[in-house]
Order: sequence, then C-alpha cells, then structure tokens
Amino acid sequence: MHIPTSNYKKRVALGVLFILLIVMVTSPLYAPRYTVILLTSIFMFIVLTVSWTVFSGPTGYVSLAPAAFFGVGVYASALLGFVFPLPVVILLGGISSSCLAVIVGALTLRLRGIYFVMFTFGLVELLLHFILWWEVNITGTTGRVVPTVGNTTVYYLMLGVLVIVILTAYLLNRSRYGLALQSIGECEEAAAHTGVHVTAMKISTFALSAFFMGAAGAIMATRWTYIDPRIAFNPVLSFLPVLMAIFGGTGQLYGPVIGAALFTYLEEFLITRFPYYYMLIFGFIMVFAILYLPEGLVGMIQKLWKRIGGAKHADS
Amino acid sequence: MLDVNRIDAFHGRIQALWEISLTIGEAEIVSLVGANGAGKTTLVNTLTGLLPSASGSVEFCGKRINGLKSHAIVELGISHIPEGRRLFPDMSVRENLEIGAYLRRVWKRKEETLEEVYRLFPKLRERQGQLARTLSGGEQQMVAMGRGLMSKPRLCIIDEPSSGLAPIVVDELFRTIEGLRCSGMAVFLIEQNVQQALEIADRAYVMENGRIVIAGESKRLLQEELIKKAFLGM
Amino acid sequence: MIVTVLDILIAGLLMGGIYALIAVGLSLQYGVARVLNIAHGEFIMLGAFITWSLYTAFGIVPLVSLAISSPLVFTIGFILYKTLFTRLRISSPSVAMFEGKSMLACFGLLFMIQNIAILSWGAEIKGYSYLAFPVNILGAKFAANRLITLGFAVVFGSAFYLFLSRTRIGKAIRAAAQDAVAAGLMGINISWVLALCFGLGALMAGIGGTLISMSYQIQPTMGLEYTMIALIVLVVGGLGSIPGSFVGGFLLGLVGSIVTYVQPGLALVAYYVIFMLLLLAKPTGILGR
Amino acid sequence: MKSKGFMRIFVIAIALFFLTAAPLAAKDKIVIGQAISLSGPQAAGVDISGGKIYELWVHEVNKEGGIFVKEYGKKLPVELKRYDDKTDIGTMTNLLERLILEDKVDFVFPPWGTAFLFAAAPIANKYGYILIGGPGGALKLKELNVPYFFQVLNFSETQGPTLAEIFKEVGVKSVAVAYRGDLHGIEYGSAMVPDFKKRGIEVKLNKSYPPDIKDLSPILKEAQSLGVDAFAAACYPPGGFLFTGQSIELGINFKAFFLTVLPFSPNAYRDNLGVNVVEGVMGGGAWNAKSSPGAKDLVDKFVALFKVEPDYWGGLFYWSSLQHFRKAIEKAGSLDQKKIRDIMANEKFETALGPFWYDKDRYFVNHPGEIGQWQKGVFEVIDPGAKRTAPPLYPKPAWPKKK
Amino acid sequence: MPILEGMRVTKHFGGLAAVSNVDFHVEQGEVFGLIGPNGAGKTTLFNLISAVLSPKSGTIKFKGVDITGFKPYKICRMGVARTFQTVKVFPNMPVFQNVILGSYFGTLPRMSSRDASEKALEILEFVGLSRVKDTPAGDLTLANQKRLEVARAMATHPDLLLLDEIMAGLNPTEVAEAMEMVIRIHNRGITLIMIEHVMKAVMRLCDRIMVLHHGQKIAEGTPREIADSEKVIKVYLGEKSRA
Repeated sequence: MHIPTSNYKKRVALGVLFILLIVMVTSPLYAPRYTVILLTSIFMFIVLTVSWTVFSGPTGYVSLAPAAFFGVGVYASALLGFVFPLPVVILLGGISSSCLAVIVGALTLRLRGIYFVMFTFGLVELLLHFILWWEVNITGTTGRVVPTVGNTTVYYLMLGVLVIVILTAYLLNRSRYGLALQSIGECEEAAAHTGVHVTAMKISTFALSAFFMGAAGAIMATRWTYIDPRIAFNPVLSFLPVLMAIFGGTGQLYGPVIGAALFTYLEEFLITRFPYYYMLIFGFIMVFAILYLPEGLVGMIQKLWKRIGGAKHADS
Repeated sequence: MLDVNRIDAFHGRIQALWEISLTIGEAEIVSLVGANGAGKTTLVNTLTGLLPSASGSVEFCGKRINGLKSHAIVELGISHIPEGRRLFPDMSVRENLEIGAYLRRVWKRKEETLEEVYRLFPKLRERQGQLARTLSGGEQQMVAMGRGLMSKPRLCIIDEPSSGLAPIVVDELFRTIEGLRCSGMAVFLIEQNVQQALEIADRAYVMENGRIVIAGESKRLLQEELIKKAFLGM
Repeated sequence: MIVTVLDILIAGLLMGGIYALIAVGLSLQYGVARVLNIAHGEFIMLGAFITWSLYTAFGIVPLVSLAISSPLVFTIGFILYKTLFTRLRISSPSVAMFEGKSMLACFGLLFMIQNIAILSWGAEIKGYSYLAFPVNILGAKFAANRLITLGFAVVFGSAFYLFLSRTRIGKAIRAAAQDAVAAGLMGINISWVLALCFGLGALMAGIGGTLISMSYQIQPTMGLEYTMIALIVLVVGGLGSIPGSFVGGFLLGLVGSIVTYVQPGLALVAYYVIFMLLLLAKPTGILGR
Repeated sequence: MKSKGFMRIFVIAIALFFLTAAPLAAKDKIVIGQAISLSGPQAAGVDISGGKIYELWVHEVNKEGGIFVKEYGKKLPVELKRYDDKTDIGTMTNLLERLILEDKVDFVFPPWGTAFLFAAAPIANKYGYILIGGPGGALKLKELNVPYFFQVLNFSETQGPTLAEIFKEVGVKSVAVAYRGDLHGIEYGSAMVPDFKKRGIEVKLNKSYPPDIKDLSPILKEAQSLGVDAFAAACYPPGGFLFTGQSIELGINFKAFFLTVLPFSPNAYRDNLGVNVVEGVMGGGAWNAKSSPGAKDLVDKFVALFKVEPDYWGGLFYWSSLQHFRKAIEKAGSLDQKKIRDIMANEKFETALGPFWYDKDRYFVNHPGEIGQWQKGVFEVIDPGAKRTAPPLYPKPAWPKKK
Repeated sequence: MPILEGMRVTKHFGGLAAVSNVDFHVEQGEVFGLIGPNGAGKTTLFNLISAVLSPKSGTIKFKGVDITGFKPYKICRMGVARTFQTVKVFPNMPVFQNVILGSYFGTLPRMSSRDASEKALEILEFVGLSRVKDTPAGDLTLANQKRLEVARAMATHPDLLLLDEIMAGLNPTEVAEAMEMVIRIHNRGITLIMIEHVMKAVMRLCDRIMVLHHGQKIAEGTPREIADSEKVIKVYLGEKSRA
C-alpha cells in the first residue's frame, strides 16, 4: 500500500535504528552519568511530542492539553507511588489520563479550530486551580512527596515508553486507522460518508495520545521528590510539544522526534551557556523557525536533499 | 481602457488561465460568459489583484496594474463587485454603502453619491438601517452593486450578479446595468445567464477551460446556432 | 445586607472594568488581525513598567504618562505586525494556518519581551502608590484608584466603540474584520489596517498596564495571568466582538467577586468553569454569532 | 540506592585519604554550582530574598584571596556557576545533577523556594553533596531523612508561637487569619491558629485564598466587620502587596497587621510604599543592623556592593550559614564533603549573628529573631526576650491619609 | 420492495421548510433523477438520506430498515455512498489513498490490505484515474476531482449511490464522459440517485425523475412524462424557455 522503497534502503534504515536502540539501551553502562539524565529529559519530550503528533498531526485538532494529561500522570505517581510498584503506577497514570481524554473528547467534539485550542488549554488551568483548591480545603495539603527511584531506572522506564510510543505511532501511520485519521483532518464530513466512525476514531486516538503523556508524567514525577499542583500542571508543557512538533515538522514520523530532541538539547545548551539571555535567544529562534521553516526541519532537510540528489528520486 | 495581454494564472500547481487577452473600451458593456468552472472568476480576480498573474500584462488607462495590490487597483478607478456579493454582514446597508466610498477622494462627497445610489435602488433607502445579512438575495445584490458604484469607478466589473436570484429580480438588475452605460462608465459583466448577458452587451467573450475560445459582437454570437449548442448549453 | 450586596456588585464592576479593557485589545487583535496574541500580557507589562519608570524617575503622574506610553506600545505593535505577522500571513496557505503559526510566534515574542524586561528593569517586584484612598459609595468603601480605573475603562471603551462605528478608519477596520477580501476591493489597504489593529490592541494593553500598575504590584513575569484572563473574557464575550469583551469582562468581574465572597479559594476555578461551559454551550460567546 | 551512594562515597573517601599523601592535581579554584530561578514567577523572589547573599559571599571571600584549604596548601578563590531553572522544577533537578555530574563542581548552593529544596535535597544527598538550605523550609523536610541537608531558615515552627506571644503581650483579643492556598500558606495557617488559641486569642476568621487572585477586599472587609484587633496573613509577595494596598485604599485599619512574606524586604516593601506607610507593619524575619556587629557589617557590605539593603528575614541567616560552612572547610583542610559535613553537623562556629550550630536534625536553631516590625524605617525585632531590638508598636498607627 | 423509501419526509431550517412532506421510493437497480430549481431542497434531501441531517418528521427506510437517526458512517457501511455538490476530496492525500479509504471502511470492513489495494486499483482503472494515482487529490482538475469522488464512493462497495451534480462545471466532452461512466456504474448493478442540472444527461440516463420545488414534490415519472408535464415546464423549465 506504500510507495515501495527499495529493500536495500529499508534494511539500512532498520540497521541504523537497531544500532541506535542498542546504543540507547547500553548507554547507562558507559555514558557519562549526566548524559543519561539529559537523555531522559529528551526522551520525555519526544514521548510528549510524538504522542501529541499522533492525534493532532493528522486530525488538525491542535490540543493544548498535554500539560493536563502529564499532570494527571504526575498526581497518579504521587497518590499511588507508595501503594503500588512503579510499573503499575505508570500504567495507572496512563489510564487515568486516557479516561480524562475520553471525557474531554466526548465533550469537545463540536469544537473545531481555535475553540478546541482554548478549551484544552482551559482544561489545564481548571485542573490546576481545582486541585489546588481541593488540596487546600479538603485534604489540607498541597505538596505531596513522591517516592524516588534511581536515575537509571527512570531512564529505562522512559526509554521503554519511548519505544512503545514510536512503535505505536509508526504502526498507526501505516495502518488504515492512520489513513482514516488523516482523512478526518482533511475533510471530516467526507470521511464520515466514506464509512469512517469519526467520533470513535477521534476519541480513541486522543485517549491513546493521553495515555503516553500520563505515563511520562508518572515516570518524571519520581525525579522530583515533591510535587504540588503548580509543578504538576505546568502550562509550558502544553506549548512545548506543539512547538517541538512544528520545529521538527509533522509531515513525517521522524520530524517530531528530531524536533523534540534538538529543541531540548538546544534549550539545555542555551540555559547553561547564556543563563541571562537564554529566553531572548530561545524566543528569537522560535520566531525564526516559524517564519523561515514553514515545514519544520524535516521539510527543510527534504528540500535540501532534493536539491542535492537532483530529481533522481523525486517523489510525488 | 482596459487592455489584457496574454496572461496566465495558476491555482496552486494547476494552470487556470491560458494566454488570456481582451480589451474593454470607454463606456462599453462587455460580457464574459462560459460554463461553471471555466475560469471566469479566476480571470476577474487576476485583473483586480486578488490572484497573481504568472505572465502577460494588464494595463488600465495605459498604466500597468498587474502586480499591484487590490486596494491600489481600486484606487485607479476599477470597481469589482465580487461573486457571491460579499457584503459586510454585520454592518447596516448604509454602512456597507459608505465603506464603498472609502477612497479618500470620494469619501468627502459620499453623501451625494449615496443619494445617487438610492435613486438607482430606491428600495435601499427604505432598508438603510438594516443589517446586511438580514436582506433578501435581490436586495443584497443591490447593496453590492451600490457599494461598487460608491467609489465612482470608470470601470465596473460585476461578477455573476444573477446567481441565486428569481427571474423577475434578474430582469430588473440587468435593466439597471444597461442603464449604467449612460453615466459613461464601462462595465465588464461576468455571467452564466448567457442569453440576458449577451442581450445587453456590446461585445462578448466566451471562456472554456481557462481559455477564451470565442470573441465578438454579442448580437452575432446570439445568432450562431453552433456556438449556442456547443458552448452556451442552450 | 444591602450594603454587602452593593459591595459585592461594585467590587465586581471594578474588577470587570480592567478585565474588559485588556480583553478589548486582544479581541481586536484576534477579531481583525487574526493573531491570538499569547504575548498580550507582555504588552500590559510593558505599559505598566513604562508608567512605573516615568512615575518614580520623573514624577510623571500615571494618567499623564499614558500620553507617552501609549504611542510607544502602539508603535511596537504596529511594527511587529508590519514585519513579522504580515510575512507570516502572506506565506500561510490558509487563515487557520496563520492563526496557529502566529500564536506560536507570539509565544516566542513573549519569551523575548520578558527577557528584555528582566534585563532592563530587573526581576524584582515594583510598585508605587497613587490615589490610594477610600471613597464612600452608599455606605460601602472603595479605592479611588480602582474607581478611576473603572472610569477610564468605560471612557476608553466607549471612545473606542465610537471610533469603530463612526469614523472612516473605524468602518474600514470593521469591514476588514468581516470580509478582508471584500474590504480590499473597497480600496482598503488590508495589511495597513491589520497592522493598525494589532497596534491598537497593543495600545489597549498598554493602557491596561498603566491602570493595573496603579492598583497592583508589577513584575516582568506578570503577563501570562492577564493574558489568561483576557482570553477567558474573549471567549465569554464572543471572539472578536468589542461590546462582547465589555459584557464578558463585567460578567467575569461580578462572578469573581461573588465567588470570592462565598469561597475565595474557588474564584479562579469559577472563571475556568464558566469559560469551559460557555465553550461547550455556545462557543461563539454571549454576543458572538 | 542510598546505601550504594554511601558505599561509593566511602570508597572515594578512602581513596582520597591515601591520595592525600601524593601531591594532588593542581587546583586553582573552588567551583560552586547553583541552579536557581533567574526567570519565571520565582525570579522576583530570588531577587528580593536570598539570591544576592550568595553573590556577596563569593565576592567577599575572593576579596580575601579565597578559602585556605590545607590539602592544597593555599587559598583557593571561589567561582559561582549559576544556571537558570526558569522556575521549573524539572529543569532545576536536571541542572543540579548536571552541575554535580557533568561540571563536577566542588559544592552546590540551594535552589530557591521550599518545593525546590524538597526536590534538591535528595539529589544532593544521593551524590554526597552538602546542601545548605537557603530560602524555604518546612517541617516535612525532616521526614525525608537526608543527612547532607542542612536547614537554615526559620519558619512557622518558631515564628508562629513567637507571633502569638507578642500578640498576647500587647493585648490582642481577636485575630483574623488568611492564608495562601499552597504549602507555605497551609503550614503557617495551621500553625498560627492553634498558637493563638492556646494563648486565649480568639480566631474569628480563618480563610484561604488562591495564589493568583486579584481582589482580596472581601476578606479584608469581612475581617473588619468582625471587629478583630489583629490581621495575620500567610502570603507571598503578590498577596502581601494586595492585602497592604487594598487595606490602605479602603482605609481599613487593624491594631496589628502581620504578613509572613514581604515586609522583610526593604526595597520591595518599604521603598515601594514609603516609610510612613509601612510604619507598624509586622512581618516574618527578623534581624537588622542592630542585631549584632556582624549584622551591621553585612548590611554595610551588601549596600556597598548592590546599593540596596539586604532582606531582613533570611539575609543574615544565609550569610552566617555560609561563614559557618567556610570555617568547616578550613577546619577540614580539604574539600571532602563527608568530612566537612561531619564538622558542620557537630561544630559551633562564631559567625555574623553570633555562635552558629545545627541541632541533631541539622536544623539551625539560634535564630537572630522571628518577628519584625517596621518602625521609622527600621525593621525592628520585636520578639519577647533578649533578641528584641525595640518594643512592639501597638496599636499600629492608621494608614496615612494621602492626597 | 424498494431499496430506498421515504415517507412524509420534512426538514425545516429556521422556520423555512427546506423539504416538506416528500414521499419517494427508489427501486433496486434503477437510475432515479432528482431535479428542480436552485434552492428546491434537492441537496437537503440527499443530506437527509445520508444522515448528515435528521428529518424533523417522517421516516426513511433503506432495504426496509428505518435509518432515521443513524450516523453517516453507519449509513455508509449499510451500503449508501455519496458525492458532494462542492467537491470534498482529501486534498493532501494521494488519489490512491483517497480511494483505498473507501475500501477499508465501506461495507466490507474486514478486507485485507492486499484486497483493498486491488479493489482501489480496479476502481481507479474503472473511472480512468490510474495515471494520476499518486498525485495529491487537490492537484487534480475539477473534472478529475469529481471522478475521484465517485471512485471513493464506489470503493465503499455501495448498493445505492447518490450523485450530487457530478456534471456541473464540466465541458461538453467531460459531460459525455461522465454520462458514460454513470451508465457503466449502473451496469454493475448499483442503484443510482442523481441530482443534475444538465437536462440532456438527466433525460437520457434516468429511469424515473422526481421534481422538487420549494421543498415539495411537484411531479414524478418517466423522463417523457416530466418533459411533457405542464406544471414542471411552468416552474422549472419555464425560466429556460423564456430566456
């Protein structure tokens, strides 16, 4: 069903991926310890960005809810961390986020465009303030202590989620469901008349993407020891995945991956080199990227590639 | 007055206009007819700068206008009454008309012009306080025409004035358009309603698939059976 | 009892005035220029800091400093639109695309403006007191500076409304908001009008900033919370509707004041609940179509 | 995990012990890392409380040529390596570990705020790095059991009872309490109320408010209508400004007016509002130039470098803790964290505020004061007992009438 | 039993009756024409049948099952496919993917991707779009986009196909091609309902025709009967004859 790539090319790509995976799995054994921590961060952002793209990329519904789903995961970790083993907690974090996504999805079906954007962002703030009020007035606390685990454990857990997210996104992209999602983004009405159960597709994909965000939140919370609603529901986490996806380009699966990885690294670089000017430089890069990289890094790379490789493999 | 010379235009990657050439003289009514999707509106939009032209030239009174923004083209004395009327729905009839006289040189005399328009379309005077979106189709078309005339143009381009209107209203509308000739204004009329468009025009062009396939005196076009059958769907 | 009710009502109106004013600017920027300006609060912050600087350094009274700060903020907004957003608008294939991209570009601007403010004014909290004395209204007491803020909000709001409904440029702005293409065919220079609107939106934010600095402490990171409130008001009143922003602003102010009286902890929750319920029930807002 | 950390430190310590015999690799400076909020909502807090003390200390140490470390046989200057955590806890934890693992700094200084201390303490502890607490603190930190963490600042545990004592002393009969809906607010709110009740002071109002609220007049008006003598709020600067500003605007006067966070800052509070406006306002803290000769010295040095006065809550605390730290290094004669930690935990050194030591939970106890009050532009310590620099002013004068 | 049956179908838009009390029935295997002036309610009726809208009153039965209140995807999976008056292709998806979506989600949902792919290719061949199968649909000419819509609808393997003005905007050659395509679709045993303004096509292709005017059925019958009906000529063809 796809434009057939030559077997050779496919094998090379698989080989590269395999080596990359081996390197990532073994890196805690020999890489500098901070590299492992930085990689964990990068993985987290890749998870958020790719799972954002899974839903928002093809359907065109720009969700600003990642911070809400992430926050639910964080709270799951804080509430259940002392009760269940960590893998169960991560699973539960993901499931709670999914449940929230199902409710939100069912409520917001009618909203398109900017209204959906606003609603999802409102959700983050509503949860933040509601939980804040709840903790202060009902449970009488705001901070919660989260059980911590070692950096290497966090690394492997995040890597695991990352691999699952990418695999899921890849399979979804190739499957008929991926096609259906894209058709929803291009023309919802026509999709419905072609037999696509638009509502079910949208809600289930939204829930799927929320699952991974929740799982990421549950894992990340263990690095923080202490959380409160403000820490858990950080609105910036809603914007970053969107920016990273745009920065990388949403046309291809590797776009958001590259976008998230580069963006996170760039931020780390700027923040440590130019602590007093980092926002200025970062903001400038953002504006620059939006102005001059309309299709993201991937789009630019593809353009360059075509120019270099000539029209030999010009695809449609 | 308007001189279009071999222009091409594209919709994305698809060529929509192929080497279009046409002329419109002073105080002349020229019709452009052709089936739905033949490229009539595309052509008009290219003339008034809503779409870029890829090659060729458009001159108005000896001044090259392709490449100019639409507001600059309007300023030169071309008024474009767009397809589907495109009124400002939440403004009153009067405000819609007033905004037609936005150009600095006509704004000062907008009251007089307004009177002229009301004389042309007396019904609009009664409706002047009403919001544009509450009007009937025929009334909306009157507002659109009136709004286009408020800028005191030398050339008025009217795109599909009859679409969606009842036959009686269309008759009235065409009589008004015919009357514009007396004021010395040139009219470029784009129509699907071939019969009536040809009846009031001096000359006409027939478009098909982005090309002008026939040009000539409208009386002559009306008589040729073959043309009627093949291109006008009558 | 009556005094208490009056107290709550007027307190709500006082808050509502500020809310309305900052929302009007955003409404103009989104309704006409199609930029959902996430950096709106940063312009409020700029207005506030310019006012503070002028007051503390030269003793220029806040209400007078409006004459200096407003043109400054307007120019920044106008130039930003002329350069950055016009380019984005032309290169975007659709309005939806432009809306998305311009919102993200605003996020970048937010970062830049905040950083510049921290570099030039420092991160610390600033404040001054001006017209801080009580005024008695029917037995209830209110702050003079807040009353003045309400007065200014109403005056600026009405002036702005008149400008839009009566003048040639104002009509052009409304026309451009309703149908930009048709407006171009009327001889209206769209990119100029859009830049004007963005500039005016920034100007309203600047005025809001000046008025806010009279009653609240200010700091470079203060922007986002005001942006959020402006967004809520915008949605409640109807995206792009100027009268809607006023209705939304006052409504939100009243709700806030009532809820604060009953249970202060829930004031913000109430804002967001209203915001989201309205999005679900009538996404186009109270006065939207 | 923890025992593994200890093992590692143990091995390193033994290795270092043997290595000291051999000449150490040339060391020309001591690098101290700090991930702190230079941008984001907390940046303002860093600026008015604490942030600058660390810079001053580095400045002063270097002026003297550095810290003498016997191991190297010379004075080593100090370099402060600062990163911006953007007020994001995830960024802070990453940067802290980066400082320790990648930049291999010799020591770390704390981030800003209680929540951030919570996150930082276990991390520093894990790598065997000493973390001397700066701005922030809570009882809950004790539960974490982190041997390398030292709590410096005082908080509700000691301030609550002191405030209640002062109120009882001046004759406050009833009080209204408002607290911010967060860790700080709840901890103070729930500490103060029983303290008041125990001393027979009636708590007529006890309400929380959300951190981002823009109008606190309902609480003030309600307190006024209940006719309370005193108003006590557990707040952060935004709320503090709002409580002050709105009670001035509305002409609401209480006989005592106390805010936890904010009044201690001479620049943010006194200078923004005016000396006569803040007259009589009480706040958490507290110390001033009269507290000790060292305190006067600190104010002078601070003003000389930054042209503004230091904050009168934590300033002297952090400053003295750093002096204590420095003496511990010098006594250890080495940069070994374990050795220094043990000295810090057990030894008493003379510092700017007088003798400085930690208790068995590694909490600093010899506070220069708990509660301050603005009197004629000076933040006087009004605690009962020897630390008092001036008697409490009661009732507080009414807010001055403005033109 | 008729394949599609409507009883007293009514739909209002803001007080105005767009379709009122219309009875109709379409027999298995016939080509049913739906004509009437602009705004007569033809497309509204299509929207009611394909469940974009639900009727205010009345019932619509497909193969004897009452389908009022169903969702569009469900109607499609039961075997009703449609095209749109204003073309609605998926512009950024290649032509082939536009079509294969229909095979995946149509009446035969469990189709393997190999079968679906074969079916899509076959249909592209059938409508004559094989050459452009990898072109993004948005880049096609209007005529080809209309063909693509038909292909996508065909790929869902429908029993009943609703064609909404597939000849509008086409030139005479293209109209002839489209007519030929309709005949071939009909030959496959698919029942067709078509809204069309090109009279020549309607008269030649349809077995029966229904005329709507102001939301009401004013005539129904064979093309001959319709062409001879005084009433129809007056309200509908009248405009043309006068011109």
